[in-house]
Amino acid sequence: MEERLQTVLAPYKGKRDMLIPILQQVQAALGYLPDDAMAEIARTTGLPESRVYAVASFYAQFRFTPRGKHTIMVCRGTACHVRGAEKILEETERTLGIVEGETTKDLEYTLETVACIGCCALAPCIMIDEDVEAKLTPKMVSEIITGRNTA
Amino acid sequence: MTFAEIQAQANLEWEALNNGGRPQITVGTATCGRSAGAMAVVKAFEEELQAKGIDAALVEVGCIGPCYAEPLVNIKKPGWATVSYRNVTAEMAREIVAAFLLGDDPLAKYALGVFGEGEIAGIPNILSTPAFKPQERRVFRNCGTIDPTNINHYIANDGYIGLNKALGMRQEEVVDVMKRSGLRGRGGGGFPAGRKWEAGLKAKGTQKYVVCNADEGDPGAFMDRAVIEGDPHSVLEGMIIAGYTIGADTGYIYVRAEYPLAIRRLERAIQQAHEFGFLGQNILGTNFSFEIRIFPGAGAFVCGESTALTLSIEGKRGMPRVAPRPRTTEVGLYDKPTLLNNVKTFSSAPMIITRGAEWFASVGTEKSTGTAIFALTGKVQNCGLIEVPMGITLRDIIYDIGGGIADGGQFKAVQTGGPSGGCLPESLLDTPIDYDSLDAAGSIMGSGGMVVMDEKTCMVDVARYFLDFTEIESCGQCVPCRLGTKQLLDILKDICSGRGKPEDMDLLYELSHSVHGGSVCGLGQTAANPVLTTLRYFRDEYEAHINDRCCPAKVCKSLISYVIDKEKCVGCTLCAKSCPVQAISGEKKKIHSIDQALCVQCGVCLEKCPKKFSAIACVSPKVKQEES
Amino acid sequence: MTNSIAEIGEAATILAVGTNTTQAHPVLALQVKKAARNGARLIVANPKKIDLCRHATLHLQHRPGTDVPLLMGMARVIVDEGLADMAFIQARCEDYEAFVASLADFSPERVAAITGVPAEQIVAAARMYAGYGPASILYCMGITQHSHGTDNVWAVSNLALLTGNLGKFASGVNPLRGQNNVQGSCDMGGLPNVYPGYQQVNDPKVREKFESAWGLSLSPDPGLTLGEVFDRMYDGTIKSLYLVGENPVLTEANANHAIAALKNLDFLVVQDIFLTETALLADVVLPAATFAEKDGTFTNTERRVQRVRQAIAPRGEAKPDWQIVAELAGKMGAKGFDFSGPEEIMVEIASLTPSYGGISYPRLEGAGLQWPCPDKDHPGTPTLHVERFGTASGKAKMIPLAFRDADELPDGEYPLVLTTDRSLFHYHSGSMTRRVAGLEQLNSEELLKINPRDAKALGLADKEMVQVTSRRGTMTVRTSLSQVCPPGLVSMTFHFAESPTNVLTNPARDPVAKIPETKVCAVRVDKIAQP
Amino acid sequence: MKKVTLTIDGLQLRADEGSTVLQAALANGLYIPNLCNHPDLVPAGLCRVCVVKVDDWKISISCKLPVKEGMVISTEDPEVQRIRKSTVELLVANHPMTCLTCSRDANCELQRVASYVGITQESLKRYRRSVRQLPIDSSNPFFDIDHSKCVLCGICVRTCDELQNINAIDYVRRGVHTTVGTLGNKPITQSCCESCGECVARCPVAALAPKESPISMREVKSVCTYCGVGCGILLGVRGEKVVGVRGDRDNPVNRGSLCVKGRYGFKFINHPDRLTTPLVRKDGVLVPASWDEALERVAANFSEHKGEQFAALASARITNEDNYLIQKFTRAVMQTNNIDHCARL
Repeated sequence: MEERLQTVLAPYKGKRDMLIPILQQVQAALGYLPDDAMAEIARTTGLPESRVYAVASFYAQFRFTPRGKHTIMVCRGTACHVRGAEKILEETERTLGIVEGETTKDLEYTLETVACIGCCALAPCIMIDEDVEAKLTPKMVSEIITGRNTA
Repeated sequence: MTFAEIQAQANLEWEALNNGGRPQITVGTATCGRSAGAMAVVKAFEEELQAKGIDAALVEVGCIGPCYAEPLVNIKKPGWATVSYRNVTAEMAREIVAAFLLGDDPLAKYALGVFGEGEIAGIPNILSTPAFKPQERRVFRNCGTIDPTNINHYIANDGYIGLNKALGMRQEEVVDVMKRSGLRGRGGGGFPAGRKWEAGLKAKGTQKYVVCNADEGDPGAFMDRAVIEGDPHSVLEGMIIAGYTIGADTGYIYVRAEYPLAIRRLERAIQQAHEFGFLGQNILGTNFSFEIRIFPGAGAFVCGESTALTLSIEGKRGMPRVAPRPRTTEVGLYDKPTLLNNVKTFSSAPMIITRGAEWFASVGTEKSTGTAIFALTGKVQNCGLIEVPMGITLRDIIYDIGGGIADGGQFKAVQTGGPSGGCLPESLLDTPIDYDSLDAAGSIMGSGGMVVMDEKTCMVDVARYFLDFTEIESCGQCVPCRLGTKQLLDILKDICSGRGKPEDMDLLYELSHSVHGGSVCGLGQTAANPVLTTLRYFRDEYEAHINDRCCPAKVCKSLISYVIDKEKCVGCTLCAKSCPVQAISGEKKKIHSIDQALCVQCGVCLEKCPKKFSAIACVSPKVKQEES
Repeated sequence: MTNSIAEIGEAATILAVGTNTTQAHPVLALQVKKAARNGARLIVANPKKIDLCRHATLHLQHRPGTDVPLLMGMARVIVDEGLADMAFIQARCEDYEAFVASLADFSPERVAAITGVPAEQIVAAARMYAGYGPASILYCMGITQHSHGTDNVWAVSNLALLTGNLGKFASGVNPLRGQNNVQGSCDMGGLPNVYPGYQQVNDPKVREKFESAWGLSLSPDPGLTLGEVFDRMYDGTIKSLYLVGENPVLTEANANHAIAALKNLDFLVVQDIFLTETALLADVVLPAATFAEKDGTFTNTERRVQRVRQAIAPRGEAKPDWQIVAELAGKMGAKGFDFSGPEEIMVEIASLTPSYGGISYPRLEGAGLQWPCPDKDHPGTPTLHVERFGTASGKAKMIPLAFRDADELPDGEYPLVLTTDRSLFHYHSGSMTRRVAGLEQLNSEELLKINPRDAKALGLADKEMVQVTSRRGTMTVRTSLSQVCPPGLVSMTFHFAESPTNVLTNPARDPVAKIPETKVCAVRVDKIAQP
Repeated sequence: MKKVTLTIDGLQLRADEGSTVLQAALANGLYIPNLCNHPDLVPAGLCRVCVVKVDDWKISISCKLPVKEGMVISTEDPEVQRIRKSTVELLVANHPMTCLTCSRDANCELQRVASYVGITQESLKRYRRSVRQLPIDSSNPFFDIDHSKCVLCGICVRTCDELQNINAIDYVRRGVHTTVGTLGNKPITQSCCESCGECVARCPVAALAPKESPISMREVKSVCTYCGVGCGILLGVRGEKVVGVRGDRDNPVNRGSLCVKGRYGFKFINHPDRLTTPLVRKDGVLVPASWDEALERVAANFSEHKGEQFAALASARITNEDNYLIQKFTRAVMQTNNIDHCARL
């Protein structure tokens, strides 16, 4: 982890205003933002440790616990909501056996909700990593997930 | 190269593509197209053309608009009108190649319509269909028709003419044109763009910035993404013109990290603009230099607020600056004068400069000129992005362009403006779309989300939904927004779960006004709009929830029960098998029953019960155990 | 201090050399940080990466004991680049030419070689200090506790004079006094060579004044300084010692020598509030009252005389020090000690001490007074040397200097340099702070700050007990791996009796100020063999 | 300083140009309720409790509103009152009702504004109560951090930033989940906190509260006994015990600021280890003795060692008067200049 972190941070010595891009790159490299990584970011940029965490914890993108191999994002956009996103989320939680924000024990899936994927016309939909599954019913969700696992 | 030479070159390429005597296949591969399976379609076409040895141009384009028809494929065969195919699958792609490209059968059954010169029997001209007739494609001028990754396509379609022209004008002249065009900020606030540019120009300071707000956070709005994915150069050109006008040397595009494709398209476009001399040092031989940087937003709705957005670029918490404070045009990014506009505002600028203020103002209303873009979604037939002249009524949009309510449902409400907007009822369907009329009705234009709701939508639940959103997205710095949205949400949750109290409606009203009057920023000040408008237009639903513990739309779980109609049930056991909590008992060929104590109201049984029986019903208020 | 504390916050440039301000003077440090926050240039010159560096524009991390070349190097740049304030120098300084001549040896390159500070940083610092006034210099023990501490101080004042940064608002030379009333005890003549107000004991006129005031004859010979006193105790010349509110067993450099000296006395009287490590050696221990139990005055580092007021009665039979002394003098049949209280003592002080001439208790209500305050109408003096300097000629001497390295340098046997500092949470020998449970919890033991690279080379882990040895003694302490110390340098405080740092330190004294070199000595750090 | 005239609730008053409406009002003894305002800090305008109506049309907060000549301010306007009331009601609805056991009871800014805007049990009943449940951080020996009582005025965060420049704490997360915390919400003692207690001293409620806060009967103005800065302090006294220390805001040296030693390091005064009687060595051991006995022994010995056989070491801790007498004693009585002290250490 140390080396990966150092390579990411190398170009940013003293660059306080680059904090958010730095956090994004560190998370991309490590999968999440461990405390000691944030402390290192503070040392590199010259920002107070508390400030680094203050900023990181403000934005939805940043995670402070390890993530699953795959991320399932259930869209909670208005269009999806009026077309039953709640039920989609419940079914997903039921199928994975975890609730929003959690990661499955086998570290396969992390389940999140997102304000809007922007596929409102194809509501309700979820995003598995970069692929969007559109016009879903609860039934389809369980099929998709179980299908991925058996495949 | 001079600009003329650049144009000549681009036109050559464009001509070759369009009238080169070979068929041209364009597939919409923006995010919405992709999620509908466009990439598979592209692949199918590639393979098929290969296999059949057909020489045709296969072009990926942006979003054309009618998402309901995605994946959308246009085929321009020499001598034929361009045919638009809807909901194309890989299978259909192969069929079309065989029938239309090899043979001469355009397969009318798959066609959405034709456009361009010529007609084809049995296929309507798209522009004459009610769905397109009222539309006026300006901001979307290139979306779905050009390859967004190819700058020459943009240039060949009047691209960068505006910039070239502007660089020949005095800064004050550009401001004047923008002012006369009457363009108002497309971010939702509707502040006159020309006046903002003027303020940016007059602001003192050698270092100034231009910032494009592409942090499209409204759930239910995705037109900014469509513009960037389909026509990125129009945004860049607008920003460069703005930079020249106010005297800035750097521009930032703040775009959501959730829009990976949009970011890739922008990066490509910026690189090309550099190669062609539209960005960088001494643009087009003038002494004006300009750079554009992309800033991927890290996910905070409040960063749509200009001061929060600039602070976020500085690497800080996106907490809006507290008024009284100077305008962003005076103290903005890094405390320097900053011109901040929305994607659509910037992409409108080039054509205003190119075609003139009068042309732009020729459509729309007096106070709201030009076109409006909406993401028409929800319970409507034709979901998608639409661009219409300001002043058109909600009814025209929903019933003509939208093709009416989906699944034969009943119209109940239309929500505009996202979480800051409001829900308007049937009685206001003839409200014309413009900033002021929507304000008057208690909603806002906002960033252009338009969600149609039918009788199966619970308005209390909708209010709860939006408050749930604003509570999560509140930055938390000021008390009225942080605790006010929470209190409103807690009350609405109670009402939705049958714990509402008669005095709650007054408290909701009172709090809503305090949150409006007390909050620091626009997010907080408008957070209660969904509550206020639903209270105002759908009070009866609140009363039903509170007084009768009944959810008329049968949405609020705590107030509904699923019951089996003894007369209709044939004991097919499908429901029992599918019930995730084994709440349904009954043997084969015997009437089933639902144990209300176990039922979690997931509705799977209703979904599973064959239509021919439709023995399961959802009722509200809840039924007692023995009744079921 | 030539300036007031509040002026520091207004400086445009601050050079903080040999002061770990946030730890040793936390509230004064607020002014430094305030200035930096408001855009002032803060130059920190310190061998260690101290907390203040977080706020610094520039950190000159020079090798311990090389302050003279560092500061003279800056002076050289200032002269070479024509940044000196010639008008000020002509009007108010002497010996400029001799001083400039001595700069020959201090080219940035040579200084860089000696100090380890890159030449361009020395140039940058010089330009900052000379270029952006008002500029203020802060220094502390890091300058004075050296075998050539006086040279260090001269180097500091040279720099200030050279740029005319003296005798102006927010512009001056500001030594930060370590203890609450160290300024006052000096002012009061708690020194072997001067009476109150720095009046020389060997000046006949002065002596006559005191003889007539006190009604007896006085010795014309300056006495011995602290370190010399211990030497004379050690060799038996001094037989009897009256020791008030001090704990030399922990605070003296080369403590073992100090302890031997104390044990060699015929008679030791210790007057303190606790039974300190030193008091344990006494023949008579006299219980004193704390600051909360008596009236009086303290004089702070900005020369502000302020009232201390009795809040509670002394514990048990404890008495204020002045009262004990008065009663002792009485027992010895002396006259002139029957005071009704501190206020009356201050009347006598004012009558004999020109700089305190205008000071009286009524006038100290409120904000106190900054000396010099010669008469009862004088408002006090926030900034010193505005018109003239306190020399015969009224002009300030610029002093030619040469580089002298520390008395003891690291070698094969003792490869590391040990320097001492202070903890924010403790005070001096800890007799007070270590009896405050909360402070003890926040910092409960001595830690040897050592660079991770050195620790690795020695195979030491963090928080490992190790043995530290110098030519004079040895002690055990826990390590603390930290980037604060550069490789080759280790650092400890001296607050903890159980790990007495000063058994290691070097007593080599500055010839003039007689201050031991507690900031530099050579040590060896050894793993403790696990049984 | 140029003055401007403005009217607040019909009262005409003069205020320094460049000051805010809130400052002007408070300076003229006119209370406008406020929570997140502190004279030492840049106004933040977050609590919204200080809202006023400007020139009968515009709602604004008064803590960031610069005074203007002829300005007319109303703090009693119905709209203002409604916003202010709901805002405070919201705060109270999310605040624990444990005043009786709270160290800030009767000295609490939230209580003050609540009673000022007239919060009643009835009006509160309508609200959904919820108090944040987070563990109390009691890692620091001198103060506790109780997030459930925090009103997020940000005074502590701004104190640690603007005044101390330490930045041990900052806002964490956002929205209703916002708290004040350290990196990873670790205990405060694992941060760079210097325990100066400046935030504790400024907290308007008991979110940051001293572990011990005995009520002192009187305060005595004095000077800190630690470093040479000489901060002005107020010793809180109860009977014959020093029970607390406060920074003296009127003192030009520290303007009320203190460090961890100055604020919390006073317990040595009443420590049981204090010497309470003279001790005299008899047969090799120190045993208690009377003052007479002790002083006579000292006098007897000193009389035999006058001159160069004697030396005195004065102290940098004791008063000027103490030091003066010691050097006078040494020079006049003991007839030597062998006097020094640890000025050099």
